[in-house]
Amino acid sequence: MLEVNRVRAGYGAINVLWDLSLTIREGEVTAIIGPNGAGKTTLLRAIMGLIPLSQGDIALHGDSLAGRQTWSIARHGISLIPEGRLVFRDMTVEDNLTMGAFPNSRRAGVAHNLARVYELFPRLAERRRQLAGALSGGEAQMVAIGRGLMAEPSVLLVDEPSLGLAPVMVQEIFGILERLKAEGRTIVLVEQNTHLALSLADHVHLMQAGRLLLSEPAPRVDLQRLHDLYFAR
Amino acid sequence: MLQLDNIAVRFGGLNVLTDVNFAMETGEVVGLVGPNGAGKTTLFNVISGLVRPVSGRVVFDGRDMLRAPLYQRARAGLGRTFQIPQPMHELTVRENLRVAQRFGRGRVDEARIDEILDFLKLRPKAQADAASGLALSELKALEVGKALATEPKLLLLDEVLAGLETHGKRLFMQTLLALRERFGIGILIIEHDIETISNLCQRVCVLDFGKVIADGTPQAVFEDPQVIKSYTGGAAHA
Amino acid sequence: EEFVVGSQIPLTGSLARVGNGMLEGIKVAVEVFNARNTGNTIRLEVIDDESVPAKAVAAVEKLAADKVVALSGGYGSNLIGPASEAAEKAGLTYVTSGGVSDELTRRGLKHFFRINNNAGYAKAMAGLFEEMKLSSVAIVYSTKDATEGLAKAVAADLEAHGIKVTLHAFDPAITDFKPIINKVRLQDRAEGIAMVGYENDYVGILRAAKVLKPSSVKAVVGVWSLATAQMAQEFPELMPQVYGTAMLPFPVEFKSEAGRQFATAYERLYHKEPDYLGQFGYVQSMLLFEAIDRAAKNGTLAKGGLSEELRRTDAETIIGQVTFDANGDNPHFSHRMGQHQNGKVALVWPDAEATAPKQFPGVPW
Amino acid sequence: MKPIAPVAVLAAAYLLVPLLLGGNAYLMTLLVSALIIAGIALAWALLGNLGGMVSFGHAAFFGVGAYTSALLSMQAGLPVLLAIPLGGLGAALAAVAVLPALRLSGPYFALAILAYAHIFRILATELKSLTGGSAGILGIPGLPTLGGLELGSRNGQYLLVLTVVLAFIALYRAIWRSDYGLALRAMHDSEDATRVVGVNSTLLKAAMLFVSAFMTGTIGALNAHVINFLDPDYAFSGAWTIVPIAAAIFGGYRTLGGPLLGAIAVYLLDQLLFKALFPSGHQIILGVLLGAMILLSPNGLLPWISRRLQRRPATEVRHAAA
Amino acid sequence: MTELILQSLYSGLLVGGAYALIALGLALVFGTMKIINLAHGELVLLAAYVAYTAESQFGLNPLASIPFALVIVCASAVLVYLLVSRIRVNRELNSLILTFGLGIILTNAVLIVWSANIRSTSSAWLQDAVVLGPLFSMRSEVVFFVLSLALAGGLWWWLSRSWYGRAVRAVSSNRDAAKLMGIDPVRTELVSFVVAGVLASVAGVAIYSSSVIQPALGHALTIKAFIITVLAGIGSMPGVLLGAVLLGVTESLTVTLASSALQELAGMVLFLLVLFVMPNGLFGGARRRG
Ligand SMILES: Nc1ncnc2c1ncn2[C@@H]1O[C@H](COP(=O)(O)OP(=O)(O)OP(=O)(O)O)[C@@H](O)[C@H]1O
Ligand SMILES: Nc1ncnc2c1ncn2[C@@H]1O[C@H](COP(=O)(O)OP(=O)(O)OP(=O)(O)O)[C@@H](O)[C@H]1O
Ligand SMILES: [Mg+2]
Ligand SMILES: [Mg+2]
Repeated sequence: MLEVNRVRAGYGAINVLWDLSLTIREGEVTAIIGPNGAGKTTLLRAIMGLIPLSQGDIALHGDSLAGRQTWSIARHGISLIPEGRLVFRDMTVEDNLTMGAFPNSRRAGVAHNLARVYELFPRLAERRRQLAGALSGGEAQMVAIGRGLMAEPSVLLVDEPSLGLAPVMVQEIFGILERLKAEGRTIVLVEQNTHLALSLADHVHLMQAGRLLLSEPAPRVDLQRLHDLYFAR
Repeated sequence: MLQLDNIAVRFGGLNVLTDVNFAMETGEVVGLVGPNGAGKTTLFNVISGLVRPVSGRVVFDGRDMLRAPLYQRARAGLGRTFQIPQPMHELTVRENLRVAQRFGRGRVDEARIDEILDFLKLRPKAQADAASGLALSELKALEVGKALATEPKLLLLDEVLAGLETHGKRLFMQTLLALRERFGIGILIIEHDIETISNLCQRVCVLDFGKVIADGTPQAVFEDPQVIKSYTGGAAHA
Repeated sequence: EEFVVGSQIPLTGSLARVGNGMLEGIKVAVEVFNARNTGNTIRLEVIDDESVPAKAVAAVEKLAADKVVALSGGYGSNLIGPASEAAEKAGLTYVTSGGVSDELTRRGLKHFFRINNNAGYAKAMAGLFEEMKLSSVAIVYSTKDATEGLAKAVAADLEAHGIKVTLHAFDPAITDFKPIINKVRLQDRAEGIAMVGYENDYVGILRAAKVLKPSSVKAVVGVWSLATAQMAQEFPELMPQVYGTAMLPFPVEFKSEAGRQFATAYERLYHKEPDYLGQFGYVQSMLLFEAIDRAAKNGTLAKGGLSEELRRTDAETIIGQVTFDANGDNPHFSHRMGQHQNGKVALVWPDAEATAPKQFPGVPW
Repeated sequence: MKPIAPVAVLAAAYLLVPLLLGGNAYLMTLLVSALIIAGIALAWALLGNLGGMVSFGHAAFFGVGAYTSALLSMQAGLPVLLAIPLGGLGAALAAVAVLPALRLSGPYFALAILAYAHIFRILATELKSLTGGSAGILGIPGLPTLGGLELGSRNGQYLLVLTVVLAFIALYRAIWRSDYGLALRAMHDSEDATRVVGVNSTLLKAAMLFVSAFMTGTIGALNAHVINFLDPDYAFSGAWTIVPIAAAIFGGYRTLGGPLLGAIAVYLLDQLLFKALFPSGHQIILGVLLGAMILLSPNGLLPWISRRLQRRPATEVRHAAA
Repeated sequence: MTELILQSLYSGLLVGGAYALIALGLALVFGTMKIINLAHGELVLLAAYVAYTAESQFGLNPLASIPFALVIVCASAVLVYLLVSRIRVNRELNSLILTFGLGIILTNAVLIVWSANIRSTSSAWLQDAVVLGPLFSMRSEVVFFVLSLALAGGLWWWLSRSWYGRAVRAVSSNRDAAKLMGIDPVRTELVSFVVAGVLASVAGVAIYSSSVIQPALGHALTIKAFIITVLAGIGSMPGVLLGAVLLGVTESLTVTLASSALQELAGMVLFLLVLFVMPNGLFGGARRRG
């Protein structure tokens, strides 16, 4: 459903993605892995329209997203849980979560979804009136994840959800992703913890230096080969 | 070399740390773990001087540090990283290290800066602006670089390994241990990856709700039922 | 022969209003003088000093470079001070009515002339109060230079006559005068209020007084810019019975030919009643132009004799008699007091000039 | 820039300008006024670029410097050339009162210092016995004659103010290029990060405040002896804050030469060109110019010019110390 | 003495309401966009002059001229935003000089159109005294105090409860993250400028009705508004109201107990004292460090 076609993108004069093509299938969990600095985050940012494409195209259900503004892409049901948290520091935890349901079509479910997020993260329920800027690193990560869930997206892009979370919480998060997968949502997961990623994924893409090195259904992936590819510089 | 007595920290009505006692020796490598929001970062803030505790004592290298301003603690040999990277935004990566070295250590040594850049694989990014132009992992590396450039006696590392690829983590740990050997520095490290902590540290201290609930060898600590319940969720053996 | 006279004057910035008012009078003077066919004509070169001292100095220097024969203009003691010093350096005669500070005429400048001064205002204001035989007066004044100097002078004068005086200085930025007037009402229980400020201050003070209605007060007296046609028209609610300095009644009635000449020219040019700013600008310029004419005719103008010629002035003008002393001050200057009566302004002090008896006691509320 | 360029500019400023324009008192007065604004603009930019503090109250230092020097030369009878730097010191001393404001950041600091400017103005009005109150001081002694050079003449004033401004640029540049300059720039938006690597940021910021206050005070003192007049409204006028800020940003506040260039460009364009075209509406053109500049070249005039001339990046502050 | 002090407190309260009205629009734009609109005072002044024209030419009561002021001032505010939104680099500082330039243009345009004369309402109804026991005021002061309360409350509700208001805060807090939530930052910012225009309109009419206007006033209004915004703690609307009233009361008490010459001094000293005790203003939240 989401086609990335020969995409080139980067930051100003620095190009990061080099003619990258990949397909994300509906209802599947697609894992994108690769060493640090490979351009995984950059790819997700490009999909969301946060950085412009200098070449190529990205299409959702055949509609081109290139040149579209980020907010309009977001309203189309694609949601990104960003790396590095990107929470609204000057707003309360509850307002942060609520903003996740900003698109008109999502507002009806706010109360219900809020309750669900608080159930998943009781820690946030305790802190609902606190400014997000005062949260601990892990708590802020919970806010970012909870906020992403509030949007009930049809495509969920997740950038390193386990970052900064305690092991119990990591298990929780992957439990949630598991459930979303079972509900039939499309998920794109960027994760350094290959082990965890593979346990959830239907399909795996390995990126390195802005290119796609490997693209395989998860069951066929050989960990050792993956490992070798990782470090083949 | 570091000793914390009865540290208590409150924010508004919230007790973030209560009666924390902790000590470590020169050259020790200690892991600090605990659930999210347990107060680990806050403890680092107390040690480095960003947060003043409502009560307690901070002794480093035999000096009472409680009233010492941030920069004095840094010059005395306390180096720290920030969990959410805080590069010096207006400077390049190299200039970041230069400032740390010039003011934390006292004089500039370009060769050392190059060494640090190489070690952290930041060489290609040396001229890049710190604020924009770095991936998250690179920003974390820069955090470590700044701390190392001050030539600390005690290194406080706050989740610097999170988000690193497995191989990178290993390399990093080896270098840290080498540093400890060479300069006899102590390391206090916050990390959520149990495997890493177990491999790196002789000793682990667990915080939960602002209290120390366990302190001992990794094996002992990670088998403690209370720790399993509140923190690892049984993932220790994963 | 045509002579160029310069005018350095604030047309924008904080003094824009008064500057423009004075300029109107200066322009009328040019009209009237040129219509006289004396053989000499005047052309005016105006530079806006933007209410900034450095720009006032630059303006004078520009005018000097453009070979003007003299300067008529300036407003605000802080602009006139440096500007007239620059004029002195350039050997240019500088005539003004825009700054009443005593300092200006204490500097011993050879080429500086002023037709009005603080003392003349103080004399009029204090004279009116003394005539009313009030026992106590509250002086409410702005901490600006001109107003403060005047307030102190009036206070001294009144106290010398045994009138009890309380002083209330206020910062020029303030807009709510109720707390001050309430002090006048409850603490001072003064019989008269003297306002020394500018239009916006008067409006604020009168509004506060109308709200609080201090019962002890029998008269409210202000100074410049108050007993004017404009105030009568714009604030008809606030003005009844209020006194202020005024050279002319409104509607204007001129007894003298010179006055009528001025009024007709003014109305032809600006389609409105002349006001006091215009009058002063007119008088200062007219005296200057006449001196230029005289100097040109007896050949001293080119030799720098204009200032001496001007110093010989002894004229009866629409603001009274004008002569200049060694410092360029006009010792005869004495203001008159007007009172708003039924939408008009009547002259009520001194008796010799009065056009109507004063309505006393009387307040706007 | 090639070394030849600054030398040429200097030669033009010191020789060509007095030779060609020296006879025109009006032009020289405008130039002196522009240089006065340039001096404040420079001090403001220094505090912003190095101290990381945007100030909306430099009039405070300007006024204190002016009053200090005027009073010292008139009442204590000090020679004017000695009183002027003492005026700068007086302003630096006044900056001691501002020290508590260093705890504040961003707009909180900017406005706190504005409050100081107001307070100083009111004090100058109220302390009548010392300052003459709102009547101000007339007849402040002008600049003396030094070794045959008549500093009090328009040309002399121009040369003296120019020299002072250039000296300030040199000082600014020296600080900027030092490791302290690096540390100071490092503090922007990341003060804690800088302090945990051993930088005593409070001390450095205080030092920049003193330097900036000294510069502004010196300029204020110079202006007092040029215009020979002071009163509280004038000495502490908001114009001494806002016009230099506009000039600095216009010229390129992140460059060493930008504030100077901006002040001269804005002031001369406004007074010579716009005013001649529209005697009383010229400020509107100035407004349009300021706005257009920001939209067309957000980094300011100097970076724009050097881009045009050399097709190379301007000597912007952030790269200068590399 | 008690009567004096009571009146003084009451006067200060009402003046504070007027201050708040002037400050709200600036506080909104500054709090939500980090843009200091140095032309805000001029927008307020523009509204005041619209009210003047409506009254002097068409005999409209100033209150009835608010709709006209709204149209003109909001259009101007939109224009200001469209220009400001074109700034790509260093928006916080560059918007300062851009809006300063716009302020100069507006001031001089006002001077040309309406001349330098002072203006104020001649409506007797607005100037009438309202007496509550020992407390005196002009009717306009009371009317606009109530309006000020209502607007501050409404603004607070809008920012903290409505979707759009929250979006405004989200954009200011983190533009990229806001875009990811489906928020169009340009539209939201435009909306806050329009709201600021509405506030400026009411403020302008209030000033015209209670005190005196003249072309050079705009700049002073901006500074006052700015000081109150910062005193409040940036972004806090209840703070604006409280800060403004605190300032108003301090000033009037200074007049009553000391001298009115010291009123500005007292205001500034209060401002500094508050900041030294609360470096982030009355309602500004402290940030977490580390
Ligand atoms: N300035 C502050 N104001 C209010 N609460 C704060 C502040 N700083 C920290 N806290 C709270 O204190 C608690 C401890 O925070 P801390 O950052 O120390 O946790 P942590 O153990 O480092 O967690 P993590 O593993 O998620 O990083 C958190 O719940 C946080 O919300
Ligand atoms: N804002 C930026 N400007 C310039 N270059 C950038 C910027 N952000 C990232 N880069 C560079 O782009 C490359 C890819 O970065 P990206 O963040 O996409 O990597 P990643 O695969 O997500 O890595 P990580 O595992 O560290 O998150 C890196 O070399 C990085 O230095
Ligand atoms: Mg990434
Ligand atoms: Mg933490």
